[in-house]
Amino acid sequence: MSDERTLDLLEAKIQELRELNKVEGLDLSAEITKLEKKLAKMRTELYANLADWERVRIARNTKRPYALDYIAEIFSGFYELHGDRMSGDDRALLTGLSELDGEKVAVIAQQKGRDPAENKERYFGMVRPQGYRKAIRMMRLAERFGFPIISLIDTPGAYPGLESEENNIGGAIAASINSMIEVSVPTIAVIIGEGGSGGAVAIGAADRLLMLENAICSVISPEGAAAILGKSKERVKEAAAALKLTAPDLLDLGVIDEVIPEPLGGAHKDLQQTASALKESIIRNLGELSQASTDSLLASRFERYRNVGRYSILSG
Amino acid sequence: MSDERTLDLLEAKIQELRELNKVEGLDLSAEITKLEKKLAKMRTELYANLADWERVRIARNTKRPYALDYIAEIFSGFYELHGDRMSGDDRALLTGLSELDGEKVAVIAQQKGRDPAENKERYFGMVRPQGYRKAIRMMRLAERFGFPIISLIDTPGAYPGLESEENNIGGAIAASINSMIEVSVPTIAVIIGEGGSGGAVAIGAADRLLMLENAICSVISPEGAAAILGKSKERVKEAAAALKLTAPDLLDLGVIDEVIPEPLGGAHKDLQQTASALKESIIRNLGELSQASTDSLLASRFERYRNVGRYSILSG
Amino acid sequence: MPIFKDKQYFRVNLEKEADEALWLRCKSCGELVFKRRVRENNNICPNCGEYFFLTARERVESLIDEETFEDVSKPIVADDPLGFQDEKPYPQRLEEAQEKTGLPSAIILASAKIEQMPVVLGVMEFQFIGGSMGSVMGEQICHGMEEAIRRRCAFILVSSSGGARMQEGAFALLQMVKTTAVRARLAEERLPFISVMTYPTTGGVQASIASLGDIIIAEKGAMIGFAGRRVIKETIAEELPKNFQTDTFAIEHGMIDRVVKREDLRSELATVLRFFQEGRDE
Amino acid sequence: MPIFKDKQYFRVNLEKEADEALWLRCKSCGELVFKRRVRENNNICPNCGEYFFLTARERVESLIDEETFEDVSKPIVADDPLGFQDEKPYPQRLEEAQEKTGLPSAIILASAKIEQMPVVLGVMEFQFIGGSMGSVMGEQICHGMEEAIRRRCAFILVSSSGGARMQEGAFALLQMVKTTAVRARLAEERLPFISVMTYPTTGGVQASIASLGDIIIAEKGAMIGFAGRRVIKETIAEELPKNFQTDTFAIEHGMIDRVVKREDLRSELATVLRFFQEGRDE
Ligand SMILES: [Zn+2]
Ligand SMILES: [Zn+2]
Repeated sequence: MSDERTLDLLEAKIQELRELNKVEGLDLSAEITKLEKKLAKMRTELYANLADWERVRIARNTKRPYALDYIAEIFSGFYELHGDRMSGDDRALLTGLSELDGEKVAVIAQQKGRDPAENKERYFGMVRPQGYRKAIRMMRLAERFGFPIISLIDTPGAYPGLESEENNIGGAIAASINSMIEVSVPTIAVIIGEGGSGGAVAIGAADRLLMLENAICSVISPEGAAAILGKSKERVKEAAAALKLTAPDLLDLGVIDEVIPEPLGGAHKDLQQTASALKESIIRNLGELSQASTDSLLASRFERYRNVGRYSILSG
Repeated sequence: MSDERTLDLLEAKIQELRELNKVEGLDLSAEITKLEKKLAKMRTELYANLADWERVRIARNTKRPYALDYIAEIFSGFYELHGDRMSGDDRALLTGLSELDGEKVAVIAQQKGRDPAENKERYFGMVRPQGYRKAIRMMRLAERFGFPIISLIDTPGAYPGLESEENNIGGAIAASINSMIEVSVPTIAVIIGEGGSGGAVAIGAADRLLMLENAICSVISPEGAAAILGKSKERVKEAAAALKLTAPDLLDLGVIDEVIPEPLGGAHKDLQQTASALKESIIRNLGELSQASTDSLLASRFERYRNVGRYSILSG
Repeated sequence: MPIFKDKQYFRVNLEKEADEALWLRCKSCGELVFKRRVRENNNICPNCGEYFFLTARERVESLIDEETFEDVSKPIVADDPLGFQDEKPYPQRLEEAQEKTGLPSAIILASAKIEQMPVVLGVMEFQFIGGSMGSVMGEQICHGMEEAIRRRCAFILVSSSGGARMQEGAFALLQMVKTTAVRARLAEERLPFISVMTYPTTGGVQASIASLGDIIIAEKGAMIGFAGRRVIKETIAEELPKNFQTDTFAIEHGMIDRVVKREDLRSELATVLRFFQEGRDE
Repeated sequence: MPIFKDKQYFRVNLEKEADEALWLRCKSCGELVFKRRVRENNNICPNCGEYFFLTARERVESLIDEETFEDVSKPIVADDPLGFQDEKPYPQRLEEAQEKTGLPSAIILASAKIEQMPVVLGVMEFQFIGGSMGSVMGEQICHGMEEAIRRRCAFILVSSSGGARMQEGAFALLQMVKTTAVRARLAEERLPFISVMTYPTTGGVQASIASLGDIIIAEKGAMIGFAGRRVIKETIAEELPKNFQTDTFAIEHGMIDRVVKREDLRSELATVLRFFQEGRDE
């Protein structure tokens, strides 16, 4: 079975043919159409059968659109607000004000880097305590002014390091979850790439939890899970499957509310199309949430999380 | 005019005479009584005429009782609660739960060190951002459980250093003032030693502001004020007088509510007596505050601070 | 625990099984010590003071007033919503943990008294799949807090957990939110939540409910932190300080209120409870 | 300002006095530059981009829509409650500052519009005793916030201050509390407070009202911090980083939201105001 790289090569060839086709007297249209169809078919095959591990790879693909890419497509302007007012400005978690479909919103977004320099700055999207404390500040600001909160999740997890532990990363995540629970405005969280464990949950405890089709969300990375068992590549794939970390799986399990479709091959194949589906979903969900009074919004949120989990009742 | 050291020497001599007096057949009682009277008179003269600068010296006297000394005398138990839940545990600002006259209270107290090691640990009573953030946490806890807040102020000021600025000491003070203003339980602040500028105000914005007789409170240290002008010793004393930083001055100005008397020579001459006066004052003030509903408590607090200041209205 | 083997509804009680061995050898000082004396001494070596591991039952016993134990847990056991299998299927792993610990899940939930003061008390059992938090533990913690609200008393949670339970995937992760949501209700009711962190309190448990105590007490020797040492070393080659993620590290970095010796924990809890017990207008 | 010399009640207006000199020499690039061009360019050197000092009047002018200025300050001037004297009596110092700046106090308080949006705007004048906050400034800031509440608009405070005014002692110190108390009212009313920090925003101003903005914007080149460099060096012999207490230091350490060039400040404020202006249910 062909892999993504092969398909990309084929696509490039087709593009070359298209260029050639512009030369007068040379008509390759029929051949090009055939090739295009073939490519489309191969792509469908490849991605329709995507194993969970492949989804992990797509979710982590460095070509995949990141939060700022969607923000640029979906929102009108992003007025970034920096800093936790206490000690730092985490570049892996951005906060700001923006406008969506004419409505003012507060945005909390995890952001990975595109190149080594940016990844150094953004810690590969791994959030430190300062990031979660900035998020909490944003939640309070949003609450004060009645801005709904949109949070875009894309992190391998909270940053595991000495500095993080010294600044009580666990306590910061707990406080962030607590703020998400208490904030009296509508909240929508979208997992756009990686939803890595506690680092994702911290800003994911929303009224609606949406997921892009190829995003993943897991309590532990497949590598981490595999490491507990053994370390072979196969085990990583097994773990990826066992963890039920894909969007369709999580929808089946009732953990998320909606899967937002991506183009074949993943969001990076067509940012506009993905962003447009994402935008539609956010607006629709926000519209529904905005109907509710604050009291019923908070009551529904409580019910949602009070009841999450699966267990069996023992017969007495 | 004799200084404190001379008087201490005389007192020691009298004590020696008292010991000698125990020897059978030797009756020095009359002489001792005379000397005692003389000492008392000299002490009265010395301290009754205390210049402002001498008050500064008493307020900073390393024999002066510190917060923990009063806490041990006044409260039944002090259950210290550590840490700001974010990055550190400032040892110059302590927080805890305690009991005063049968009522549970929250205590926030600035604490200096007695010896070099303790002073290193406590930064000579200079509070860092972590200290003010711990204070804020305590205020929230007190509010949740309805504990009145007693804050004991004794600091040369917030700690001026790189680490402090990196952790936004100014922002932490501002946030602490804000919490003091918003907290919905009765609050009493007592300046027991040095009330140094913003570092004191941070936990001083209370419903009642009390001061020990020889405590000081100033926007700038006399040394700092003198430095602006020149650096001679005389200038420091002048500055101390000009700044109106003593308890009687501040009572005259209407800035504080009450001066708590100290024994002649200062609180260190009789901890029990000072503590007992302090205790009486706190209990009485707390009793008055406890009469009010939360709404009227907050309204009075607002009025108090809304109206603080002195200015002239221009004729139109 | 024969009832349990039938997977019938059962209640935890604190009656001890007969101890076969009379003596055990302390790993720390190497001395042979009389097992009963160790038990009576909170599992602390009477010779060198080393803390032996406390089971959840033993922990409960060490904290509460005699004969005040009442199991108030919900009669529930874990599901296998993911159909999770690693070297063995999750249901088998659960069964083995149940056999080993005699508990239906990784937490005991009790109503009891501490120095005559009523509490609802949750205690995690580390030997039950690393004390990991899955749907059952999350539900029991919430149920415990709601029980505390009904009884107008404090809720105490003694954590001993490696974090979220991998085998329950996203459901485990969301217990962080669930417990936080109910914890907010307890706060609204102005009832105290005392979090006790013991060895180890890490991962998703430290990053949610355990860090949200009104008062957070760590047992001496506790390990407290979010990420595991291994993960940190793999992610970033950093030299970690000697006391990394210990009780002293936690107190120095402002994460907890107090560090308390095991032998003092009961009286410490009583002290805290008294602050919230009396003189309140509820 | 003849009215002022009589200590009569007066209002600030933005009409400029005639400029005697046509040219000035830029201290940064050494070029002679046409003074009017500098003025029209927000006091930025048209040759090298160096920021010259902006007076409070010039600052107001640079930010608001033309002909929307209305002085809304209270007709008050400073008292001398301490009878303070150093090399000169405080009243004399005040008078000299008033002469020098043409202002009754260290703050201008105006109602105005920024890109058509109404605001109440306070701007500190550093040349008036170091922009220090005494009773008058505290009262004007509070009055400004209350005026914003009455007008249902945003409050903007442009800080340029060395801190609390020594000459007013404890009264100055308590302005930190006073402004914070009224700021809480503004928050209850859900009206935005935008704090703009310029060179310098330090001491008691930075440690109170200026740090309590919903949004905190620093002008490029601002100095932001609590303790002065001298005090820090005297207290502890510490090597201070090059960018200590600069705008970049403040943003790196999470103290502020944004750093904005002087020439962009007006449009930046408009952007912020628009977020709070429209689409709200007030
Ligand atoms: Zn031993
Ligand atoms: Zn120039």
